[in-house]
Parts: sequence; structure tokens; C-alpha cells
Amino acid sequence: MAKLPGKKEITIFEGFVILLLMQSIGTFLSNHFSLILPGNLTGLLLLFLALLFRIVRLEQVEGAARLLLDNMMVLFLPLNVGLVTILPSIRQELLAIIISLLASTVIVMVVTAKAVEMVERGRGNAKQSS
Amino acid sequence: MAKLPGKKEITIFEGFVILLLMQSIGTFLSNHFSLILPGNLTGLLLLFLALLFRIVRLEQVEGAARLLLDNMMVLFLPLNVGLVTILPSIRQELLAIIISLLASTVIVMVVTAKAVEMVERGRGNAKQSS
Amino acid sequence: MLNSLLKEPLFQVTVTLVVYILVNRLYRRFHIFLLNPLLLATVILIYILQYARVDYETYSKGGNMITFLLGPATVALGVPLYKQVPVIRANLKPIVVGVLTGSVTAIVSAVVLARILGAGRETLLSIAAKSTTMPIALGITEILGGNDKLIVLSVAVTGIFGGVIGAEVMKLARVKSRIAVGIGIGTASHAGGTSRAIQLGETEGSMSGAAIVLTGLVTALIAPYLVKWLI
Amino acid sequence: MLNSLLKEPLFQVTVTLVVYILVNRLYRRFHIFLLNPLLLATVILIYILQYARVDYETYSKGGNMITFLLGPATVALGVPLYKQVPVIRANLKPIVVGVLTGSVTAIVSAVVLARILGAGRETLLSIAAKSTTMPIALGITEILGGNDKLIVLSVAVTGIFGGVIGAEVMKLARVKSRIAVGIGIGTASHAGGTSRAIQLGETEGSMSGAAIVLTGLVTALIAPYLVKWLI
Repeated sequence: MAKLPGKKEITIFEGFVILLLMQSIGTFLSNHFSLILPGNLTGLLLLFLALLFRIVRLEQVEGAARLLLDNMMVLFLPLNVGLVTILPSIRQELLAIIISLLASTVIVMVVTAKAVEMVERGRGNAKQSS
Repeated sequence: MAKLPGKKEITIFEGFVILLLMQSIGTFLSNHFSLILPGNLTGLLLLFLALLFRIVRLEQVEGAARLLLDNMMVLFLPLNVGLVTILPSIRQELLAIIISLLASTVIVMVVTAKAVEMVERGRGNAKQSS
Repeated sequence: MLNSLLKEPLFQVTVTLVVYILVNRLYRRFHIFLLNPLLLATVILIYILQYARVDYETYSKGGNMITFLLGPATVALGVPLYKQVPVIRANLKPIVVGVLTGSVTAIVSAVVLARILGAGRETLLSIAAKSTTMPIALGITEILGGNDKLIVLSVAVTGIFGGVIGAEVMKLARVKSRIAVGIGIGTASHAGGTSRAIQLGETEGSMSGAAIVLTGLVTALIAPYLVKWLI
Repeated sequence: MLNSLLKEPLFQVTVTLVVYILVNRLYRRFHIFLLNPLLLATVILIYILQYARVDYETYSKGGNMITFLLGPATVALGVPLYKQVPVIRANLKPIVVGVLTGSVTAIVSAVVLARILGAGRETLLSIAAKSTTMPIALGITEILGGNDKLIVLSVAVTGIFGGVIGAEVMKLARVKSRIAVGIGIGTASHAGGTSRAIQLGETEGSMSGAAIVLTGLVTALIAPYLVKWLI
């Protein structure tokens, strides 16, 4: 019964609905065509394409996207709390997991950066971008 | 892991949390002290008092409040859809309900307005505010 | 296929919000032809669910996530109440008298009329709070022990009706004070009437607006006693 | 009392959000003393729930409402990806090569190392996507059949670690190109590393940011095949 919202106030709400719509379509496509991409990622790509082809304007989704992305950490909090339920079962493996993660992070950084430098050198000029 | 949100972006999220906090405290008080007021209404009063005594600043909750109030209709939509589940049982009474609602609305309007006019006349000058 | 999709909360929430937004857009364009966006959206959704053979219980999984936000939305009414403090303070006596009179009249007239017309006990409990704004009405009805869907319908009907006939009723009843017109419409028919009162003038609009939350609070305080005594 | 309160979704949601906000505020004030707001908030919440004797299953009723928003948050990553189009286009080759190399290296190194160190099959499935940003990692892990809580922990640890050591590793490895530094950090440790890359310079920050979503997409496409082959 409230008065109809003005253009400005509706943006975040409408943006949120656009995100949900993309997620729904993405989920449908991923399930229906058995894509390897999870539905949410197909939704991400759909939103990206919709923005690229101006089907959705940036200002329609920017507010809602920022609200979600800026506070994304809190969305993981409940899952993180669930760690207590699995800690007993992974306690023995925990050290192995942590070591693998740390070592892997270092390896990925170095390998990736070196690969990029090789490409840049291959380009002829070792571009050391400003 | 996302970067910490800026002041502006956090407002709607923080405002929403303030609303939830007031609702929680209100619900707790209503249940614990068996108040006649439903918890949500106690929460409404708490927010009102918090604003009045500057414990909460208007700009902290305004964005979140507007987002919810401007789109309030959609929040009732699922309950309204549930009408199908009760329609069979109230079908016989439906006409009585509608007539009562319509007549009551007219009665309340007139009685209230007349009462207000009496108060205004009692004030000495029949203030017909501009 | 539509059936299995609409069993997922994600799709339930999405369909609900998308239908609401589309109807709202239509409403903004063809203001007069659609009676009320909430009722139109309701009918469309009911039709979609029946077509997909999804029952209400299943739909509630997603629906409840939306309904959950009614709590914070109710609390959010503290913001307009706070903003109306200057208006209320400047017109304290007419507003208090109007809201108290109106709240009592609303409960008594609705319950007594419906009782005379043969409505059952649960129905009476479910329409008593019909003059208050939606989320408050829901809270009150829960306390009274009424049906949540019926009060939502009652509040919607009251609001639509108040908006449509408010100005005419006041003219017929020869109410001249703008303050009285505003408080009368706002107390009787909450935000639904207020949207019309705003068009009548600034005083009518602000008075009507100031009456909404106050009527809700007063009704919440007196309804449990009054209804027990009336039934 | 706390026990019966925390059985209600309303209080579960409120406690979660309030703890998060308070920890975040603390973090902004005493930046260095708290390792990571997410982990601190997690520990506090676990403690509160244990103190109130509320088990995780009960807490999930409210928790799931928050987790539900991870879906739209994932889709929302399309917005930064769109904004990065000019940057990606201008540095297409290094970014594509870096992200492809990094994504493969991340999956292979994590799975192989953990396997050598004796981790079980489910654990391997649950850490493979650890270099991608949280919501994407969750989606991938669901497809792989891993554990959602373990991948969240893994992504968090990777991000924290990447942020802490990213700059030093690059210096030790004598990586000089700013573009290479940015892509390396972003591919390896998503937004956690990117927050540090931004401090190194504009090029590092934008490159690191551009790599996040792309790494997620590439990992999603190759992880199912690669992991099957590695395990």
C-alpha cells in the first residue's frame, strides 16, 4: 500500500532482482544442458554479456552488486561457523591442508608471474608497465 | 576477502543490521515481559526512541528503512498468494468480510474526522489549517 | 519442467520479485486500468503456481525468506514516525483524539458488523486490525490468534477502498478541516488512503501519514482487550 | 534463555551480522593486531553458539538465509568483470597466459602436494578450487563433490596468506614487471591478495583484480577434468 517508490529508491531492489534473474536463468541453463559451469557462474557470464550488449545498464545493477560484494565476507560466516562440524574429521589432515595451501599459493604466484614475464619479453619489448 | 567497504557503501547494510537488532531486542522484551505489544512493534518503538535520543542517527537507518518501506508490498506477496489456501474455508463469509471492511472504513473516516473537528472547534478557533 | 524449477527457493523468490516488478511497471504506465498492483501480482502468481502444480507449502520455502523481511520493515516504520515528530507535536490534540477515536471505532465497527453478518470467530480475529498498516496488522493478528492471510487481504481491501473513496466520503460528510480530512483518511485506511490524501494537499498528506503508525500502535495496545470483550 | 533465543532464525541472523559488523569496526581501528576479520568473527560466533548450546544444524535455519545471498553475490561478480574489460583488452595476452598457467598450477600443486602429505580424497576435492574467489570456489566445489566448509576455510587461508606474503614472494623471485606481479598475486590469492596488490600500485591492483574473476571462470572449466585425472 506504500506509495510507489521513486526511480532512485528502486535501483538497489531492482538490481537485486536482475541478479536473481540471471542466477535463475544461469542455473536453469547449467542444469538443463548439463554444463560444467555451475549455475551461478553461468549467471555471472549472462550478466557480463547483458552488460556488454547493453541489455542491462551498469547503473541498474551497480548498487546491488556493490552492496553484495562489499559485504561478501559476512555471507560466508555461517558456512565458516560450520567448520566446527568438520574439524574433528579433518583434524589429522589439517596440517597437510595448510602446508599445501601455503606452498601452492607461493608456487602459483611465482609460476604465473614468470609466465607473464615470458610473454612480455616475447612481445619484443620487455614492457615494464608504469 | 573483499576489500573493506567504504563509509557510503556500508550504510544500507549497517542500517539493516540496526533494524534487525531493534527487532531482536524488541522481540526479546515482548516475550520476556509478556508485553501486549508484538515484538516487532516494540522494536519500532525502540528505534523511534533511539532516533529521538540520538543513540541512532537518522542517516544510519534511513537508506535501509526506505529500501524496505518503498518495496513493502512485495513482502506481502507470498502471504497474499497463500490466500488460495484459505479461500475455500472463508468463501461463504467472504461477502460479509468485504461488506464489513467497506462499511467500517467509511464509518472510521467520518467518525474520526468529526471527532477531530470537534477538538478543533473546542480549541476556540475552528482552525481550518491552510 | 516448470514444476521442478519452482520447487527451488531460488526460483520461487525470483518469480515473486519479477512478477512484482513487472506489475509495478505496468501500473506506473497505465495507472488507472489496474486496480492495485499487489492484487494483480497475487493473481498472476497464484495462476503461475497452479499452472506449475506447485502447492503453497512448497512455495513457502522461498516465500518465507521474503516474509522474513516483514520484521525489519515493521521496525523501519520508526523512521517515518520519527520524521513526523514535528507535525505530531504541532497538532498533538487533534491527532491523539482522532487516532484514539478512529482506532476504537475501527475495531468495534469491523468486528460488530462482521459478526452481525454471520462471520465466524476466527474471521473476526482476523479482520480486527484491518485499519493498521500491513506489517503492524500482521503482528497484532498473530497476538489475537487470527489468520495471517486473511488480515493481509483485509488490510489490502481497506487500503484500496480508502484510497478510492476517501476524498468523496469526506466531501459528503461535509468535513471541512484539512487536518480532520487527513487524520480521518490515514486512521481509517493507512498508507492506501494516504497515497490519495497526499494528492488532496500537503496538510492532508502529512496528517494522514502521521496517523498511520500511531493508529498501528494504539490498535496494538487496545485490540487484545477490546476484541476479547466484543467476541 | 540465550539458548531459546538462538533457536530463532531472527536471532541467528542478527547475532551473525552484529558480530561481523563489530569485528569489522575493530579491524578498521586496529588494523594490524587482528589477523583477519572473517576468522575472528567465526571464532566468536562458534564460541557464542557453544556457550548457548545451540548446534550447527539449528543455527543453519537462519544461517541459510544469509548463505542464500551467495548466489546473487556470485552473479554480481559480472559487474567488476565488465568494468575490467578495457584493462583486460589492453593486456589480453599476459592476462590470458597468466590466468591459464596460474589456474592449472593452482589445481595441480594444491592437489598433488596435499596428496603427497596424505590428505584423503574428499579433502583433495575440497581444496582444488582454493585460488578462486569464495562464491565461485563454492560453486566449483559443489560440482567436484567436495566439502563446502573446507573450501571456505581453504579460500580464506589462501587469501590471507597471499595478502601477507605476496609482495615479498615477488621480490624474492625477482619479478620486475608490474603487470606480472599483479596477475601473479590475483591469480594465486584472489581478493585477499588483491587488497595487498592495490597498495603496491595502480597497475598491480588493476591486474590483480582483473585476474580474480577470470581465474574463477577458467578454474571452473578445467577443474572437473583436471581433478579427475589427478586423483
